[in-house]
Amino acid sequence: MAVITVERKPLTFLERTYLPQIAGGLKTTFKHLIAPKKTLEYPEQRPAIPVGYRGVPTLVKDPNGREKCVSCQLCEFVCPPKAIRITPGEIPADQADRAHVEKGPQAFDIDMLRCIYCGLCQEVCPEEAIFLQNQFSMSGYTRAEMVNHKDRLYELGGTLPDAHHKWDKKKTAEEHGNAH
Amino acid sequence: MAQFLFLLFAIFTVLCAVGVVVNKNAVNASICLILCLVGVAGLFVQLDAYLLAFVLLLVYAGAVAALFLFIVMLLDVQGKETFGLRGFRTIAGFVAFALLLAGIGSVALKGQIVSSPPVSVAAGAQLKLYAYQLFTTYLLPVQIIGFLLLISMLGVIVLSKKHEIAEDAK
Amino acid sequence: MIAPAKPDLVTVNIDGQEIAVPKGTNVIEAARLVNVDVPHYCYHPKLSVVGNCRMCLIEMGMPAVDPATKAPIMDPATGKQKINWIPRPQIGCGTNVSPGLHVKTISPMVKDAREGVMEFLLINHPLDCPICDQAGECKLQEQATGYGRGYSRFVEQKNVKPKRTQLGPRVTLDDERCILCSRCIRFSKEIAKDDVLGFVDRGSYSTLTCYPGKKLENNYSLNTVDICPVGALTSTDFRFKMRVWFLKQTNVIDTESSVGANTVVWSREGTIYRITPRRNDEVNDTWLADSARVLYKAVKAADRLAATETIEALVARAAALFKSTPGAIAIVGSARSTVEEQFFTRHLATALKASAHLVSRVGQGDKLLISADRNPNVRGALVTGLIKTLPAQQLTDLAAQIDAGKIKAVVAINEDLAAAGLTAAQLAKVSIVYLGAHANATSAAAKVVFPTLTVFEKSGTFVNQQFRIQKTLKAVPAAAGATDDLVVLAQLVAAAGGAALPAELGSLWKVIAAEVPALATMTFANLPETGLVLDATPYAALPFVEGETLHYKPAQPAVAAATA
Amino acid sequence: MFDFYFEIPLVIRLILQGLAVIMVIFPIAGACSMAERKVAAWIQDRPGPNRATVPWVAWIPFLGKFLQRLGVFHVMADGGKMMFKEDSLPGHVNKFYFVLAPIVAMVPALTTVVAVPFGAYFDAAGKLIPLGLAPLDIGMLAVFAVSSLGVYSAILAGWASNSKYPFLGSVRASAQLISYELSMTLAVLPVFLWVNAPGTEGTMGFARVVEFQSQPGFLGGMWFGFLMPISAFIFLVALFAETNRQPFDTVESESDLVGSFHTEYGAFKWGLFFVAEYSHMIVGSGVFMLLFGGGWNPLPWVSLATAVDFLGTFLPFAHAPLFVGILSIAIFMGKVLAMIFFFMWVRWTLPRFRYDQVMKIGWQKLLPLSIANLLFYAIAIALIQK
Repeated sequence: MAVITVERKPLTFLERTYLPQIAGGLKTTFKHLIAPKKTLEYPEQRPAIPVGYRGVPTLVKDPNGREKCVSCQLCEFVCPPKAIRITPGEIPADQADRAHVEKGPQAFDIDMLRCIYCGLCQEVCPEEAIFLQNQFSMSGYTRAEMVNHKDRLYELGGTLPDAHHKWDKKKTAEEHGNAH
Repeated sequence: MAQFLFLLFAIFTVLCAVGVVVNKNAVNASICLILCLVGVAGLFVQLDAYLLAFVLLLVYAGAVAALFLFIVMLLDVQGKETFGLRGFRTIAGFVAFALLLAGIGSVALKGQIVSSPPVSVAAGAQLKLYAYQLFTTYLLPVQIIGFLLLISMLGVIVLSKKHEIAEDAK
Repeated sequence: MIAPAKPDLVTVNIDGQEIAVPKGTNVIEAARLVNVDVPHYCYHPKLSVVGNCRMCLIEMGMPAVDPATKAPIMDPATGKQKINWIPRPQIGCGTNVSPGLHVKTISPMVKDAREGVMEFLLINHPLDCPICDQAGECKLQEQATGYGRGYSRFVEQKNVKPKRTQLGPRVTLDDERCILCSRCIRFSKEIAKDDVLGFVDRGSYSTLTCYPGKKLENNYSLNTVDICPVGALTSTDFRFKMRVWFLKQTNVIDTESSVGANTVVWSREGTIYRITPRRNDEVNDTWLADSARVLYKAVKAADRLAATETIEALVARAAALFKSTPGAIAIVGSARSTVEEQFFTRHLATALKASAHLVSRVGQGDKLLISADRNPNVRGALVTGLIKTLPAQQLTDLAAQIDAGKIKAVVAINEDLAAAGLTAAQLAKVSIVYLGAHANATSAAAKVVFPTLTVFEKSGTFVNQQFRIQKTLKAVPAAAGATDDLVVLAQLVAAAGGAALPAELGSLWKVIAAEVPALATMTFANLPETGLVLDATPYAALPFVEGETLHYKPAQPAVAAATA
Repeated sequence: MFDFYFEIPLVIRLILQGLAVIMVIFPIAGACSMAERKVAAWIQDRPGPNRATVPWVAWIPFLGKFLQRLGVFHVMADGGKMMFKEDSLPGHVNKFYFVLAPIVAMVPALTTVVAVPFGAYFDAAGKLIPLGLAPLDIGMLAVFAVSSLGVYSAILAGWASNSKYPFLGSVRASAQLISYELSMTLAVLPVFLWVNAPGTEGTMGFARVVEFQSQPGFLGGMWFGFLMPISAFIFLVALFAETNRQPFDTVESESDLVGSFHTEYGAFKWGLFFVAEYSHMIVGSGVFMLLFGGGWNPLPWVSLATAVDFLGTFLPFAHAPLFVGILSIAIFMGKVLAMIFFFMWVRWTLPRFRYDQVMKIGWQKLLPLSIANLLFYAIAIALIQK
């Protein structure tokens, strides 16, 4: 590669005194001094959360109020800072309303002191059970408070009004399908 | 009141001066020197010699002593156990002290200090007078001192640059 | 370079690579030798071949010869002998090599065949990988990724089958996931000799089930879970406990009996979740008894001992005890300890001038992977010189000496003296120093108790019934309050006035190699994965109790039968 | 009316006067810290600190909210914090000098005020009497002399902290202060040459300089800032350097020196450094305004006397000494505060000079310029006054 030497333009005397530049700078800053403020005053004013915002990770329920998570632990696996900790558990067969799901989280903890809001858990979730939602402000007085347990995660997450119910389909198939 | 202030500053100055001599820590000694200068300035103020007082502060306390302190701190000079009666330095010290005593004594015995005439010149006039004298009556000494300072400055420059020149010569 | 074909070797060409393999090898195994993967489900190297999954389809052909003259027909284009390719794909598992056989595992036809098979297999598969325990080690997942077409054309409703059938006390069946490979059926029939499984119904309704009135409850039932290529058969114990990709695998030796089966311990963050067999064709093939898979529960057992004092304080108390009873100390070592611990025990016995006793355990052998000798390391004690003769089942000698007042103190290492025949009165008469992981009558009666480790928390070696020395590695960190047996023993030896012994295995093995002639050339690090067979001839005269097991035949008629 | 005041013994009167000045300087220094944050915020398009409030004041309908938005109560909050937070003393420092340094910073900063007059009134004879603690005829020298002692605080703090960054910072600080003192001194000399015309009574006091700028006539009413722009400019630049203000705050230089000589300081001791810096700014601004900005004269060519006469046309009490005194102080303080705003404005406009640039500007640019300036005015004054 050819090296092109660019000659630096010599400074004029005025430029070397810095004075015109300083005056220009002072003018600019003075304009800002009297310009309207651009700050969002946070607790009173809230920012508009854009679509696709990655806030606090939460667990969602399906429209029937059932937990969607089947504790496959893929989020736990993929989580870069290892913030997620799941204790899987078996769902007894007598819980008919759980359709065909045999497995669900006994405990589901997300350590918000570790979470980096990367959204990989949401990306990887095969059941669409974990979502990073609009909540962006997490605070607590103790370390323990900063760990979101399952109840809190569902409380934060709410219900996802989706129409895709994989396990219901399986149940329908079992009841009306081609079982012989 | 004036008596009290004089005593205050005089004792302060003497104590600080003693501190300069006896302090083994060079930093403490430098600080004592500065305080001593401040005390002397205070004494000058009491004599209505404001100009002297502030010139003393400006030149010695503000600049010269600052450099002293600075160098002492930079070199991190540790107080060494050299405080003792031995060697040529001690003799020189005693001789100097004796000369000083003799000087003070000769002046004091004449009784000039006791009857110093009250300063009656207006302060403003004094400043201008002082400047006027410097540039008329004492012009030669001022010029000579200025010349000496110039030479010493050049000497410092030459001395500190010598090494570099020698290297360039190679 | 091809080695000159020996009489029992045949040369085959797999994807252009020539290799000489023993006669009778099938194409899958031959391909494995040249690092060519032939996907398969139903084929298992240790089971009979049925060829029902059709996944291992390959293209094969033989060099063309003129039928009349038997002269090779040359291909003018390449100048080589022409190959007559069979126009339809063949199964690799059911095809044994023959001289000059040519195999193509990468060809459009093979690719199409594999994609077709995968699509069929997935038609009724529930795809519930998120809740399936096999996920992560599932052949269906792997091969669907590797050889599947990536999408399904099946739009109809899938079959629905029972999802939690209990086949036996330890095995749960999810019928939907079953791909009908029949490995489990063949295992039960051929290896476990407990023919309880079979298919019922036909076509897409085929279902794996037990014969009426029977259960899959033999001691090898969990091997069906291991060999199940999909998530159909799951271990009830491990079911839904942890995803396999979180688990760390550590090579360990089964201490259940003198067979010394090789195992893999799967743990996460200091908790063991399951134990599976590790293939060692000289010891246990790919099998493991169910009873060996629950041994890990001892690690987190409620009766684990934990120290309330520092190890130094305990050693000081033991040393004081040794000093107060000079010449009247007995040592009860253990045939369940590792070779290294037995070596230390020998040193302790020498230092204390004490006699060393061992306790024998004998049970019923099942001629497979459980031998009659339930101690994993009797031969280790022989090799290290801790004992000269085989141990007795009861400590009658020791009991007599205690009654006679000759023995004032007993060091019991990993052995419950009460279980070995000492009465409570006898235990009360002596001062006991106990080393062990769990609480028992001896630890309760002991003056000094050193909580030590289970086999899963330490590394070491065991010598099995074939005089095969095998190493076991530390799977999980030591439990709180427990100290490595070697550390405790080394300090006790030092306290008793013996030689300073290193508790770290690398340096310890230098000492062992110097002192034990049979192990002179060995180091711990260089011990092969499959173990190393030691010279058994010095001990040929000893009446070992074992009967026959999978890969072991006793030299003399089994004594076990008599004792049992 | 105020005769009783002059009956109080002189010493007590002086102490009262001194306290009064300190009572003004301290809150202004505190308010300056707040103003700094507010000006910074406004220049950066932010509202700035506006949260702290006092319950009862907040209930005042309009004013309470306004004061809160202005951040007035943050001054108190900051001050309270400064007073009450733990005043830690690092273990490795030279404790005596470490504690001494902030005091040494405060003393010269407050002492210089003595020589600075801040207002004036007319006595019965119509003679202008300056308001100040000590009407020294060498006021300028006194300010220079005492403020030059301020360098010791930096030296001592840096050395006593026994840590690398503070020490480097103190080295820089003292070199910078000593370097710019020269140009500063040379820059003000033309003013005094002009004032001390031959035949007049010689002085270096500020009152005389202001008086000179209050004379009728074109040159008399012209402030020295217009008459000697180069001097004013050099003095201003040197003032920025002497007070360690941006763009010359290489001393503080948090990006490379963490916080320089006050890195190891916190709480009240650090607060003293802070107040000292603002006191320097206030005194420096005052001196600048006295020398080049007409002192307490409201406008160029409009002297205080003219203004008072004008006000007298509709305010009966305009000639009362008390009113004139307050008016002059207000005018002077207004100018000083405007200067301080300028300091802040520059701070948020200009980036910091590199240290070598600071030295280069000081020795190679400013010093020759000030010498040339001095020569030019000496010759010019000699020619004019001939």
